[in-house]
Amino acid sequence: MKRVYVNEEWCLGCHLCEYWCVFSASKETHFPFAFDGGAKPPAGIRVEDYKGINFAVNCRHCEDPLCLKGCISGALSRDESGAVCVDKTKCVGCHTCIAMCPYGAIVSGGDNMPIKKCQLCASRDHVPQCVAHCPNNAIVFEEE
Amino acid sequence: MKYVIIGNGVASVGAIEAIRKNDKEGSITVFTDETYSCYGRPLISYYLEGKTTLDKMGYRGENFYKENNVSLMLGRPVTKLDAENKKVTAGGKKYDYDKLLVATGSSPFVPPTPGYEKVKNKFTFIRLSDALAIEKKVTKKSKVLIVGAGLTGLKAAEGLYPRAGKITVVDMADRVLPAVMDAESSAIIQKHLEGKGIKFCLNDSVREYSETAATLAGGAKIDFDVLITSVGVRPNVALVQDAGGVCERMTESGRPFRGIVTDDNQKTSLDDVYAAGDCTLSYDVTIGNTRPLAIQPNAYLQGEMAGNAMSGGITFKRNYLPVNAGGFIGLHIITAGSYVGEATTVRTENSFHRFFVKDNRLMGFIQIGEYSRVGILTDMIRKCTPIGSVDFQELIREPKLAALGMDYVKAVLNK
Amino acid sequence: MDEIERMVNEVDEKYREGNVRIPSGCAICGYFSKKGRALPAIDAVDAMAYMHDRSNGLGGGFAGYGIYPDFPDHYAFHIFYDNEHAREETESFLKIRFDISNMERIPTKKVYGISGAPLIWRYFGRLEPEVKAHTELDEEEYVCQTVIHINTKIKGAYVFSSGKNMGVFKGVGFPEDVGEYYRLGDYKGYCWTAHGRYPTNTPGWWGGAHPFNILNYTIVHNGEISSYDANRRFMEIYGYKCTLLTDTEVITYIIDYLNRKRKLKLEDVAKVIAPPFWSQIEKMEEKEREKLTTLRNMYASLLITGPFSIILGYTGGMMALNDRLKLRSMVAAEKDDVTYVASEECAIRSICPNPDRTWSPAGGEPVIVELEKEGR
Amino acid sequence: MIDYIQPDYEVVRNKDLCIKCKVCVRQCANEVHQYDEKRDVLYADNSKCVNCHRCVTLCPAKALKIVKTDHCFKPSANYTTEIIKDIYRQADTGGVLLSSMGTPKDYPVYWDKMLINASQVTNPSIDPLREPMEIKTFLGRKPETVKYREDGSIEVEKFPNLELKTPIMFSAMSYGSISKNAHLSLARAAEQLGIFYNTGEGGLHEDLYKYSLNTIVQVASGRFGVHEDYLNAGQAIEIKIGQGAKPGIGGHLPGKKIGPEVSRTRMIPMGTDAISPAPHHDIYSIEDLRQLVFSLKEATNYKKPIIVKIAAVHNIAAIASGIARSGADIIAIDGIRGGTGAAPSRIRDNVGMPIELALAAVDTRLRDEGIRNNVGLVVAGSIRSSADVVKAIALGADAVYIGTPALLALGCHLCRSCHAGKCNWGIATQNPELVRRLNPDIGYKRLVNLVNAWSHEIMEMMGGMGINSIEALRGNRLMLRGIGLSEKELEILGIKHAGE
Repeated sequence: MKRVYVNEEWCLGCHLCEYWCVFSASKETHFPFAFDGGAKPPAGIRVEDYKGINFAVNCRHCEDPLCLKGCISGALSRDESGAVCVDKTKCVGCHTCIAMCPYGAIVSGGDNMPIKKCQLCASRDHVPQCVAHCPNNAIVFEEE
Repeated sequence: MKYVIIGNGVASVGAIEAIRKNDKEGSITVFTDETYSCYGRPLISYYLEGKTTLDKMGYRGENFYKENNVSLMLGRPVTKLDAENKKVTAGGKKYDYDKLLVATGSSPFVPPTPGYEKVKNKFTFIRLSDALAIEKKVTKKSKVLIVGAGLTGLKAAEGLYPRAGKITVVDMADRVLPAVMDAESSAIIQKHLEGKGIKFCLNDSVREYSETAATLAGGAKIDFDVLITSVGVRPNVALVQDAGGVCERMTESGRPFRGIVTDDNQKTSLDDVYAAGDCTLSYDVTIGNTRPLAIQPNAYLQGEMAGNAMSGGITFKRNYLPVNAGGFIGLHIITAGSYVGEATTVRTENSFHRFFVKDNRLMGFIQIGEYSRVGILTDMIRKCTPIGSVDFQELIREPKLAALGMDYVKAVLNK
Repeated sequence: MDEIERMVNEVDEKYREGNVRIPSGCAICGYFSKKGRALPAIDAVDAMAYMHDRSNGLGGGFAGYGIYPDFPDHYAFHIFYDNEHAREETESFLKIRFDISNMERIPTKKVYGISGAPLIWRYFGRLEPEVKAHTELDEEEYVCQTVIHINTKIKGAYVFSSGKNMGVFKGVGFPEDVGEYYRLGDYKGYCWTAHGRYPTNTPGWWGGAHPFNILNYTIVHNGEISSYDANRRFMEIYGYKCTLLTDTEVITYIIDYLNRKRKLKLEDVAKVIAPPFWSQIEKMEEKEREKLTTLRNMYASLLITGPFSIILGYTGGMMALNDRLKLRSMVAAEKDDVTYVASEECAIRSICPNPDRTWSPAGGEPVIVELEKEGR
Repeated sequence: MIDYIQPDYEVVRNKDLCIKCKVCVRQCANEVHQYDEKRDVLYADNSKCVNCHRCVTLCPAKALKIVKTDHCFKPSANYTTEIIKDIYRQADTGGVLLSSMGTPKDYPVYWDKMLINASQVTNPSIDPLREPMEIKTFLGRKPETVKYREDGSIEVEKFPNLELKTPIMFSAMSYGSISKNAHLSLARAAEQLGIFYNTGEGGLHEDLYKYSLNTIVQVASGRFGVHEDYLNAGQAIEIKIGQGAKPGIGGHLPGKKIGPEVSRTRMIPMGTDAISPAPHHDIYSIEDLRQLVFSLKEATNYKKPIIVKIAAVHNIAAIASGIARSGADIIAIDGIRGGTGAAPSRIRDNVGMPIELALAAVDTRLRDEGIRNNVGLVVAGSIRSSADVVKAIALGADAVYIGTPALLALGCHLCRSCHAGKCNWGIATQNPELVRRLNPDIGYKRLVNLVNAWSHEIMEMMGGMGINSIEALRGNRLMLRGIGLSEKELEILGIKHAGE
């Protein structure tokens, strides 16, 4: 399976991945529309900034996905490509997955809202948008 | 190979998914007294609340049983287990098995109280059938009495909040969520719920019921239209117990059994009989011993482990721990582990975070309100990560992988 | 000279070889007896007639080897003169530098289709021993310098053949007419090469017709080389003056430079002019690879690209070579001791109906034939 | 003090598009973009903008553009805005004006005044997709004569040559003037392409020794980083006499760019200015050059070709002739439009001559003197495209050096502010935070792409001319025709006018 990997050496902390993630998940066709009001909605990827080191973290689509196994509603499942995806119509926002994910890769979608996570942009594009728009190859999408 | 699974909860699904990874051929038969295919039990409060619907509640897709070639015997409870001859009896018929999984779950405990039998609209709150029955009886004018301020009781309160007129919660304990909160955090939840109009009678219990009222030990009288009892559950161990399987007895709490005893791979003391989920005990890494951990993530993981063990897949010792997450009318909590050792609290305007450290390990935490990436902390508890090896101050400020050290980050994120 | 004729001549002059770069497309043929038998020149004329359509009447010519058995050790100078004045000037220059044993007009006959012929003379000469003793140049270089001097310094004179026991016969017209004009039926030699020309941009000048000659080398060439200026500018480093601006001229100089001056074997000359591709060289066994790499590198600017087929005549041998992509047709054949090469197989079969074998030489693979025994 | 200088550029932010992601704030090392948290407003300080396009390029919403200001002085063709501003600047500081990269002045670009030939009918063009098309190039002195051994093999005098898979090399750019990641990108690209990059006068970082097979090491007047291992680390040694952008003067790398790694590599103390003298103080004449050439040959066992790089100046042909006789194997000539990491503006913009004229003059002179084959000829100084390469080779060059196009491939936007050391693209900077912006994994691929693309185009053009081997193009001036050139220019270039 192709996965998203991180080269922290090259991460610039520009946070563009987060914005492209939001845009990708929004299914909007015009970039700014995904950010109505200017506030950044939660993204499926997050750039860590710690003592001058930056890197992006998103779902590892683990072999042993504790989020999926802990999900109370069955909203999390693997798609054909192996990506762990959320069915937003089934998710009740209980946050058990957030409690279970060892990487902190799942974020709250807000009260009563489905959670957000990386879905490898399965429905939009072949290459995840965070990878496609990383200016410095700090995130790559490669076979294991 | 004939696999038989008793019970239709998520442990059962975990087992089916694991078995089918290893064995595409063997027959799988699932017996259940319920008439629905698997759903997440905690969803029933969300159902009442209107956050989900019956058609969305299926734990797996419509064709799950068909795709996995499983015979699902709905409404067919198993009444007897003959471990010696490897047979189970259901609906008067006997069925052979080669490997059996007992995933019978637990049943609500209703304390014997005078007058309870007189109550017309009385319910427990554990199954979808409970929710569907309650739904019919509750209207905007209903007064609802909930006995039990634990997770189930409060989730019931949340579920009914938009539907009912008045909700009162009674509990013997002096605080809400006594099993998953400490006193200070309990108070935050209680205050929040009281702010929403829910009434609490704590440190008290029902002395006697009439048809539409309860008289409390403290003397108060509470009128209700609908009574929900949710003081706790008892593991369903009878089948295994009767067949001679070892179950752990618990004397001091009054419960006859804490659960079916299994090894790390969920095997019971009976040959070819496995058990998983609420009817069993789990190894709680934060106490270093087994105990009942009736939470859904564990049920799935144990079912999966059992399924692997039954079908020759990979098995290993999992570290389990209590993890609870959920909202109470807009206020979310996530808790994990045990609340032992030194507590550190970080409060902000919108959050209350408390961490428990003992023996250079994070043992547990309580997070209320806003939080992020707490799974990183759960993982530390699960893995017994030494506090000294991480930037703990940063972690409790805001969980991040970098605070666990770049070696770890590279190991998990780099190719 | 009336005004119109003067203007026409001016135009002629403007587009004459040397004033304008002239690439050419043509017909060529050649044949060679390894036993040194005297082959009739008329076969070449006939063969060229078969490829009539490859020429356009603006130039044709022939070169024969072993044709002057009476003067085997004399340089045979064939010279065009525009007028008697040029002849007088040239002859007085020649006489100072050579001991002229014989001089005559080259016999010609009137032929329909051939007009505007210059005065055509030939001289058989040897180096004055005195001169030989005094010059710093070796003999061949001395001859070359003489030719270059006449061609560049004496107006109206043009030496078009200057080897020993060989001669070039060329002019403006179809090659078969040129052959008839020069009465080639009267000549025999062990080797003949011929050329019919299809230039696109010149009125034609007798001196510009082919074969091109320097000393004993003659070249007939069909093609238009795209490396021309790279080759020319390299040759000019070594003192060659490419006055005609033709491909044939520069190819002749390259061969003269590599074979005569640098003493490269002809097969190696072929590998410089039309080397194998690097990709082929890389696959060769080490010795060969090193050799070809060295040659390609050191004589890089002598690589000729663009389409060409050439026949080189030299004393005692003949070499035919195609460009390395074989962008021009060239067929070879053998019958007994005679090797034939021509642009088209029909030309060969017109004079040798049943060859022992015919083949199409690969690009860059020279066909070299030489006299079997002493006879050079 | 009054600041007389008004901003050259204005940042235009389209508020309808801006999503306030602040990537512009985070990415501008010049601190042009600012965010006011209280007002939730993004704003720009135009005076700091160098028009490097980092913000514009990274803005995900495409909400930014940089425009030339229309604020103006009273128009004058004589006292232009640039002249006036330069005078203000010098009146402010009393200093020499510095600039970077190639001159922006409007000197004739002869490449654009020469047209390339193609085959039609009389000979065929060659399709590089179907036929081999050879662009492999050897650089160095060629032997003239061959001796045959008994076994038919040949014996020639051996001279060290550089072998290039395509006649393009990366110009000298020192570690110090550009970042380590830029150097790494160049080195890796050279390796992949089978060509060479050039260390410039900055020594060779230890991490780059592994690219030795594709390295040319430079020895310049400051002798920075020169030691025995260094000399032997490359495949050729280049003696830098001059640079097209600043003929006649040395170099100056400010102390703030001399961090620990640059210091170690250059073998100079940290934080001190690295000043290369104007001349080599051991070369005051052509005989001295010969001594240095042979010293270096001696130091490297006569295994490496020696390149002598000079700036194109008025007497270039005679100078090149002298160098060709000095024992040098390759002459590199850099024209006035060549780039630099820092040069006095007046020098950059006024000294030297266009490379096309220098090349034509040198090639002609070396041929006239019969010594063209004694040296390889490499030209530099604004080779901007494959067409320029083809024209340079047709004029007589063996190969070209490219500097600016290589930097452009790496992300350079020609803001010409290298000397400030705050290159937002991670190229002309030593600030680790900025250097990190140039990931060599990306950089080298872009360079490889660029050179491969040019090579393809070179082959296409060669095929069009009916040439399938680069050596047949070299010096093939008949393949060029001038357009709009004077008789004199045509004469120097040695080409005819179009239509002739």
